[in-house]
Amino acid sequence: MSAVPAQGYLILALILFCIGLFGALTKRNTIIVLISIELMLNAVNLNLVAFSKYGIHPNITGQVFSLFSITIAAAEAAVGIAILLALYRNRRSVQINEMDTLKH
Amino acid sequence: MGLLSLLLFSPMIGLLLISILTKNSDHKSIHRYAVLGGIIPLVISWVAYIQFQGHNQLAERVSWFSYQGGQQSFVIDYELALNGFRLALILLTTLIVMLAILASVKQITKNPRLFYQWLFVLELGILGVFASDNMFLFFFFFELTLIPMFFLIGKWGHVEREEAAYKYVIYNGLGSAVLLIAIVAVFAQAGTTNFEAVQAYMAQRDDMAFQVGVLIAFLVAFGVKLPIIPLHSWMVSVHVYAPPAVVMIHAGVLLKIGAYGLLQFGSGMFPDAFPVFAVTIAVLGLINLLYGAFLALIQDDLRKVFAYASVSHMGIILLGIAGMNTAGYQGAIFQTISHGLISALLFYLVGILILRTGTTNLKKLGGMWTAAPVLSGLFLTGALAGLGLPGMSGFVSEFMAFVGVFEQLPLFGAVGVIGIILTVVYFLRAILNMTFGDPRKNKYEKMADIGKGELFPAGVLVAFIILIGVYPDSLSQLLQITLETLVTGMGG
Amino acid sequence: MDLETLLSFQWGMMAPEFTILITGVIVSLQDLFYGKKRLSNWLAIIGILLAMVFLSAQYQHVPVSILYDTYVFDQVSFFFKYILLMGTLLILLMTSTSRDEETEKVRGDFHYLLLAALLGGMIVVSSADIITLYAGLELLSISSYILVGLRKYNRNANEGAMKYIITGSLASAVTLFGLSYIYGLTGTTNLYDISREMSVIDTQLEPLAVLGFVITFVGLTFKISTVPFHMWTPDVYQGAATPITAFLSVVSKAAGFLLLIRIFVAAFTTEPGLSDDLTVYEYAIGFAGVLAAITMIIGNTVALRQRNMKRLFAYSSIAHAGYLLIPLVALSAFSLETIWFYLLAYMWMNIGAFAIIHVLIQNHQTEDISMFSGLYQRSPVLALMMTLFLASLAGIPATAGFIGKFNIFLGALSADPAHYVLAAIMIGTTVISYVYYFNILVQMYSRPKAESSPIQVPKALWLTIAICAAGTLVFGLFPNLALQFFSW
Amino acid sequence: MSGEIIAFVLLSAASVIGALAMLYVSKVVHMLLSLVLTFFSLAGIYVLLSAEFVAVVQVLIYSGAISIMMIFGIMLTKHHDQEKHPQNIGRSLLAGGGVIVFFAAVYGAIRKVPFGEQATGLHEANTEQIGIKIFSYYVIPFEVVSVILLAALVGAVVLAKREGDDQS
Amino acid sequence: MISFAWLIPLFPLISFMVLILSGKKLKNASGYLAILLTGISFLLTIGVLLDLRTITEFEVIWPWLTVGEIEFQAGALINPLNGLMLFVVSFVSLLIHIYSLGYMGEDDRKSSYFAYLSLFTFAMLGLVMSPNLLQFYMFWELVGLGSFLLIGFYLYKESAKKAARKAFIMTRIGDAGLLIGLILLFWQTKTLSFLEIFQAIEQQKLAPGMITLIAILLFIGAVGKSGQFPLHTWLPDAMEGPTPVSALIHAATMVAAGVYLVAATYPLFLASEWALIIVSVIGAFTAIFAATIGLVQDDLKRVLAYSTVSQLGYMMLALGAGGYVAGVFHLTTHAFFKALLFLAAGSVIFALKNQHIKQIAGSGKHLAVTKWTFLIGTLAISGFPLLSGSFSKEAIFAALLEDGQYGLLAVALFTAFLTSVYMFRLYFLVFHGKGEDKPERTVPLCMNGPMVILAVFAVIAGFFGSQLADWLAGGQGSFAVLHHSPTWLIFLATLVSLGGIVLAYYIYLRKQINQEEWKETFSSTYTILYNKYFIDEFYENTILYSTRAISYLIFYIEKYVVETAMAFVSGTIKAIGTRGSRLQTGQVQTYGTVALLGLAAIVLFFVVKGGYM
Repeated sequence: MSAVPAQGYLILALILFCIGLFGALTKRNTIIVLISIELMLNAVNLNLVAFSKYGIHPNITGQVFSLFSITIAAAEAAVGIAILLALYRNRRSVQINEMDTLKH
Repeated sequence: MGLLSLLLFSPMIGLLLISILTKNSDHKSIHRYAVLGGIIPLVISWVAYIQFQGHNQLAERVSWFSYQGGQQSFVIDYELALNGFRLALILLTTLIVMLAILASVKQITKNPRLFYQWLFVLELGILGVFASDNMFLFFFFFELTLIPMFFLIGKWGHVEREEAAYKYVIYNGLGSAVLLIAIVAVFAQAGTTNFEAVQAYMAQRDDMAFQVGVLIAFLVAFGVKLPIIPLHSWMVSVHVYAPPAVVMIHAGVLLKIGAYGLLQFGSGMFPDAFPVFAVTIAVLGLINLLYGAFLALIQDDLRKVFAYASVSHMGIILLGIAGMNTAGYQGAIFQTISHGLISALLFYLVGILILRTGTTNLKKLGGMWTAAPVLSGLFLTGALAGLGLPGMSGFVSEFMAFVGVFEQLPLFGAVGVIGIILTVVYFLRAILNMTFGDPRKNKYEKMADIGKGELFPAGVLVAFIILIGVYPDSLSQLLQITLETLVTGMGG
Repeated sequence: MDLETLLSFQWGMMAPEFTILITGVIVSLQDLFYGKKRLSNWLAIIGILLAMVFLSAQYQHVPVSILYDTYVFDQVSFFFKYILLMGTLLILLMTSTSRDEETEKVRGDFHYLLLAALLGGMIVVSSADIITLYAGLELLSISSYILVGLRKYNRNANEGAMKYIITGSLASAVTLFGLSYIYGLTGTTNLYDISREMSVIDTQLEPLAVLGFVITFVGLTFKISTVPFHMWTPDVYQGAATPITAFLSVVSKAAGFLLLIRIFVAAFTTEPGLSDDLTVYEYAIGFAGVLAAITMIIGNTVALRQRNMKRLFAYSSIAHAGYLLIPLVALSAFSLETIWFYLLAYMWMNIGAFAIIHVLIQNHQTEDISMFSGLYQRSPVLALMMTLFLASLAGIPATAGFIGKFNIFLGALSADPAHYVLAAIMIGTTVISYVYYFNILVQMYSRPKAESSPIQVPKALWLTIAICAAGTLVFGLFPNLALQFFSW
Repeated sequence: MSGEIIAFVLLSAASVIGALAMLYVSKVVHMLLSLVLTFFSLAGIYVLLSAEFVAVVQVLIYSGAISIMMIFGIMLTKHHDQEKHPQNIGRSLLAGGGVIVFFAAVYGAIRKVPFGEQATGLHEANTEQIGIKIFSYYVIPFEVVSVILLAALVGAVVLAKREGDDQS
Repeated sequence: MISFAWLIPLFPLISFMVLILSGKKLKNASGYLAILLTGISFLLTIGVLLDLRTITEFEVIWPWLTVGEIEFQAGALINPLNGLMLFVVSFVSLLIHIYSLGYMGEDDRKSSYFAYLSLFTFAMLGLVMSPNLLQFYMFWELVGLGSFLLIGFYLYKESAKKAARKAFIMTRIGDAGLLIGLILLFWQTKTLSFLEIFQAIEQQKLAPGMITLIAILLFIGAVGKSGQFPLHTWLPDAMEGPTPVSALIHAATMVAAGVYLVAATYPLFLASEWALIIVSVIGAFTAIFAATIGLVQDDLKRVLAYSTVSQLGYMMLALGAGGYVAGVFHLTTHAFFKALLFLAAGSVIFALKNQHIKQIAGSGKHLAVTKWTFLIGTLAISGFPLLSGSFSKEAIFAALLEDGQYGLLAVALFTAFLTSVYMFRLYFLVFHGKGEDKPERTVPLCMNGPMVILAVFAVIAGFFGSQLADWLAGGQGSFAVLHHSPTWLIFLATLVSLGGIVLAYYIYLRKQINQEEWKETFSSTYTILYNKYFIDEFYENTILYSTRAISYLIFYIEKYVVETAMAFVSGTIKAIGTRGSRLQTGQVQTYGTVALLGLAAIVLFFVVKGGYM
């Protein structure tokens, strides 16, 4: 029915995943790093949802999975921000590259 | 609990006595209990000897643990068994540990309580190695000796003691690592680690490549312990920097695990494949013999001389093993025992020397005989025993080892004989430089001779050295059945 | 779904989980309304003991699954839950009389979160469905993140927690990415169904299967801290309070390993997965061997340079994770047993060691190795115990660690083909590890004591140490106790 | 039919642009906002994929909750923060290279994978289907998620709470 | 009596053990104890000898060492040769014990001295009654030990230390040959018993080449012990020991053990022509070689030492030429007269406390007994007619003649001439001339007594040649024949001997031939001879130098190769650790990057491996 091939969604998801990954690894601001990870999770969700329609055995489970993933991601983000706030309180910095007292 | 288990765990009695009954500050009672704790295994081991002579098969087996994997089951039992060789080594161990304790009474002043505690753990490990009848148990105790030795060297040694201790640990750790790989490889194939059962399994499996591979691993593993050049540098450091009382045990017994292992694991389990290594072992033996001898020739430190002498003597063990026949094996075993006694004697004397002079540097020593004739005489006795003078144990073992190697590899034997010429050279050089010569050159002119109390351990060792030298059958009768097993892979 | 079906499941089997959940709720309520810190601790301990009692009742129970096979109670889950509960119990004992002010302030939350993390671990262990697994995993992870950052006025704790959550989220994103492919490939999240689907997989779908396998695996290496997701470990271990570090290294890691086993062994080992009659697992697991090798080497060599004890143990823990990967590579009938036994042994020895480190850190306010100086003079028993734990970690006989390593070895060499290289690397790096373990021994026995004041060891901590020491020794001398227990 | 393609192309372009913009704008707040675009476009794509409920949740949670939370986070910390170009260029290049390799490899792998029929029943009572699934199969994860949220809540409160006695 | 023969060595052993264990407690009693026990041995020996007239061979053995199916044994073998040796050894040893009572009277390590002496006696007695080569070898080494201890007796002297060490090492080199030989022999015949070996040779079980090899190896042992060229250098140095020791060990008994070895294994040598040739050539060369050195040495004992070397060469020469009886005969007579000479020299040294012949020139004449006994000894060794030496030497010449070794015969005769020259040089220099030094102390009876007894034996021993031949033939068989020289040879030998005496007389007593002038004329020859052909220096610069070089080579291998390899391994491990640690920058994004790179690499690997791209 649809002309959009399944690969289209998968590749879109892959692209977003990669961008998210790159962002998470290069961005300086910790919040952006966290949100980049959220982007990666989004890409995963896209995969899941796409598979729930176009997979080998498409079914609703993929959507359920993505719902769980979204929820948990939100919790994770909340904790992340909380930790960041605690850190900021102690260090006055959100630069991720300045967190390097623990090393070697 | 059988007699063997009792023997095996008897050092624990000493450990407990010291731990419970003494306090750190009370050195006198610590030493007293240590001596008591040393006597107990000694007595039990002689009881075992008498039992064994009465044709009492001392063997114990308790099932320990097992795995069920697919079709095969892997069983490891707690198996102890004696044979002549093992018994001889056990007697040697209990004796030398006892004497080392006596030596420590004067030599160890720093925290003797801990010292003896580790010493008893070490004794437990060594006894376990010699009493166990399967590879796993062997390894279990083999590895157990690592920590006590580490401390005995690292805490009570001299100068570079900690480096020596680490060297010891690394080399031996690597050796036992290789050993473990080989043991587990065999175990994974055979499903058992019992020496005889493995031998039976290997005989019917007839997988030469596998056996050769495993044997190479054993050769490396025990080559570290023995040591075989170039895996020897740890052993020299230990000889030099460990406290002499510990070196008595180290050179006297611990190194012997290498020889024992090579015989027990090599020809005891793979009688068909082991002869493949005859030439290899002969070459290694020769290298050891000559390398050690040449180096012993130019050392300035008495302990280094003895260390390289040990390396050289281990070459004779290897040569004997390379003979792959009864005479060779017996020579190797005799050398094992004999070198144990001799090096224990020598290092006992070194300990006394250090107490008197604080040095073992040959350049600083000289003309000692006038001041300390008995000590010097004992040193000379030890050296003569070491250089294989007939009438002492060293000769019998060298002779048999050479007889053994000459059957198949006469050329190696002939070159090896050069080594025993060098033995004379370096032993006499060291000992005569120290004891002979102008007494006025002796900075320690007023050094006390060996005391009456100190004489006893040396006397016992000399007595045993001469007993074996004069009447070797006292030892060789014990070994015949073992040898038959080793050579033919049958019997026992 | 009607109520009848719902009630037809044997919910009773979930009693341990429920116990933990309820304990967690009680503890947090208690903390909220009464704020009695000591009480929280005892409540938590009682809760865990109760859960262990419930769990014990399941010994030799026939495998049961509930909720359409999404949640199972089998042998494996039983034994791993045992480790999780026992480990957490020991850690709770360890903290029961903490004198650390920073920890004291957040004590109630600490207990609640610890129980939550434990619950997550237990769910991971029991679940047979990817979604359940993921939820459990995240419960464990998120609780752990918070636990690490709990000492919020401690810069190191903040930093550790931040690094932990960033790496953790990254890893869980990677894991999920891989899992999404597995879902796409099989259309199901149930591990049994996945396994069934895999056996009839179309050859053209092979890339997806392999990708799913590999990516998920790499993502999950975070949890067990092996290469490539291992680098957070030292930083986080150093940043976290010592009991938390112990928790991470033992409980969290045990759950991580079971996760790996569940997903990969259950889902990818049905034949024939791929074209040449290999299962996906057999086809792809080789790289885990490489990872194991690198992990062992990195862990043990970098540990050589550490002076900070918690970092040192972090690298040691990386190395141990490397050892534990080997049974997975050389998968055989007793891989599971091997991993379980090793984790059990690791629990005793590592928590024991951390308990002593905890005491010393509290006494000395430093984490440097010098805190061990002259420990033998100050407290011979403590030194002896530490010696035992270190010996076990180093794999010296008569300790559980040795038997654990021996098992791994046996597994590696009895596999077909035998993994000689891996075994050699393992044992070689073990020897390297002697150096840093023995270094601590030298500090304890041969160095002059740093302070002459006696070391104060809380009673409950003695209990932890004693239990750990007993466990280390008993399972080292009589491994059959555990091995027979395992093969019911 | 072609409408779907057009929608897909537009939405995916928007999402990728949003994501890329996140990488290239310099102000932190702008980055966040550009990502919100991505999140919205993804919601649209979910609709294309017959996942209306997920789409709604996406909008609510990602574009709503999470983004807002992040903005709070930014505001509570250094909200004027500007992203400078990465100092550690070598590592960024490595990361970029790694990402590209990863992309290429995975792309290569999934490019040709054949997919069979597509599900047809997803539209019908999408939410109900999800509900049934969750409350029959995924009761435990559902409960677990509640615990997670609770834990996260407690944790966030504990961590972020500023205690009066400690103002240093 | 003969069945108790094995008790003979035990008495000295008891003496040794008692003395060594009692330390310094038994000061003066020590000597008497040793004499008493050695005396018992001597008496037992006499008893055994009496029995030997009827029983020609007696063997008693016990198992000593079991090696699988092989059994090595210990025991005693008494046959005529052994009996003779027993007699020589116990007799000379007893005399020297007595002599030492005086000579060592004032030394405070007297008890050690007697202990060592007893040890040596024990070993030597055990040696000569060994039933097999293994036991033989063991006692062979033990006599070496005794020799070593006694050479180094004055242990505070550097030279004594060096000499003792040298003696031990040089003989050990020979021993190595012996050891190899006997082990080879063992694998050829599966036995080490003399009797069984001879049977095996008779049954021609051994390949001829192997026999030659074994014989040569055994001979190397003999070379070492008997101070034959090229292993002779230790023997002159061994004179560092107390003089009675030199008499006993380095003249009469131990050094003759090499000759005894060849004699005892004579059938083996007979089976190989080459072996005999080598034995005789080495013997002849050593004889003349040592004699030439002896000509110019200035140390009393050294001259005697070189004389010993030379005479031992004679014995070897005799054995090599088939003169079995001649060799053994000369061994016996030599034992008496050389012991005598040494004891006499010892008295001189004892009295004058100096042994440099030029420094004590002529002072010997104050010691009457010494002078006359020394003269008897000198005459005997020079082959003066009707003294023992002349008979045994003549037997040697005869054997050479019989064997057709004319070249060697000429060498032997020339050596005999040289012998007279240097021996009378010694005699004239020490006992004739100005003699300014008065002896510091008189020579006691316990020293003179043994000298006189030995002098008697040195005179009369020669008359028992044919009896000896019969005696030996009783045990050994065909080869034990005494060769008799034709008259011209007797005449020639006497002439040579007398010629030497006359030459010495003119040079050293009448000084008609100026020796200094000769020195000038043949200065290079003199230097070479005086420095003993620079053999010691040669060894020093070749063998010792290269040994040391090898040692240092290995030392550097040890230091650089082995240690470097170790350092490399540990360095690599540390480097990995350092790298790993440096990678741990504390930057969480680095951690992520590492993970990403790992992930990318793995994924790429599988994609490429599966060929998906």
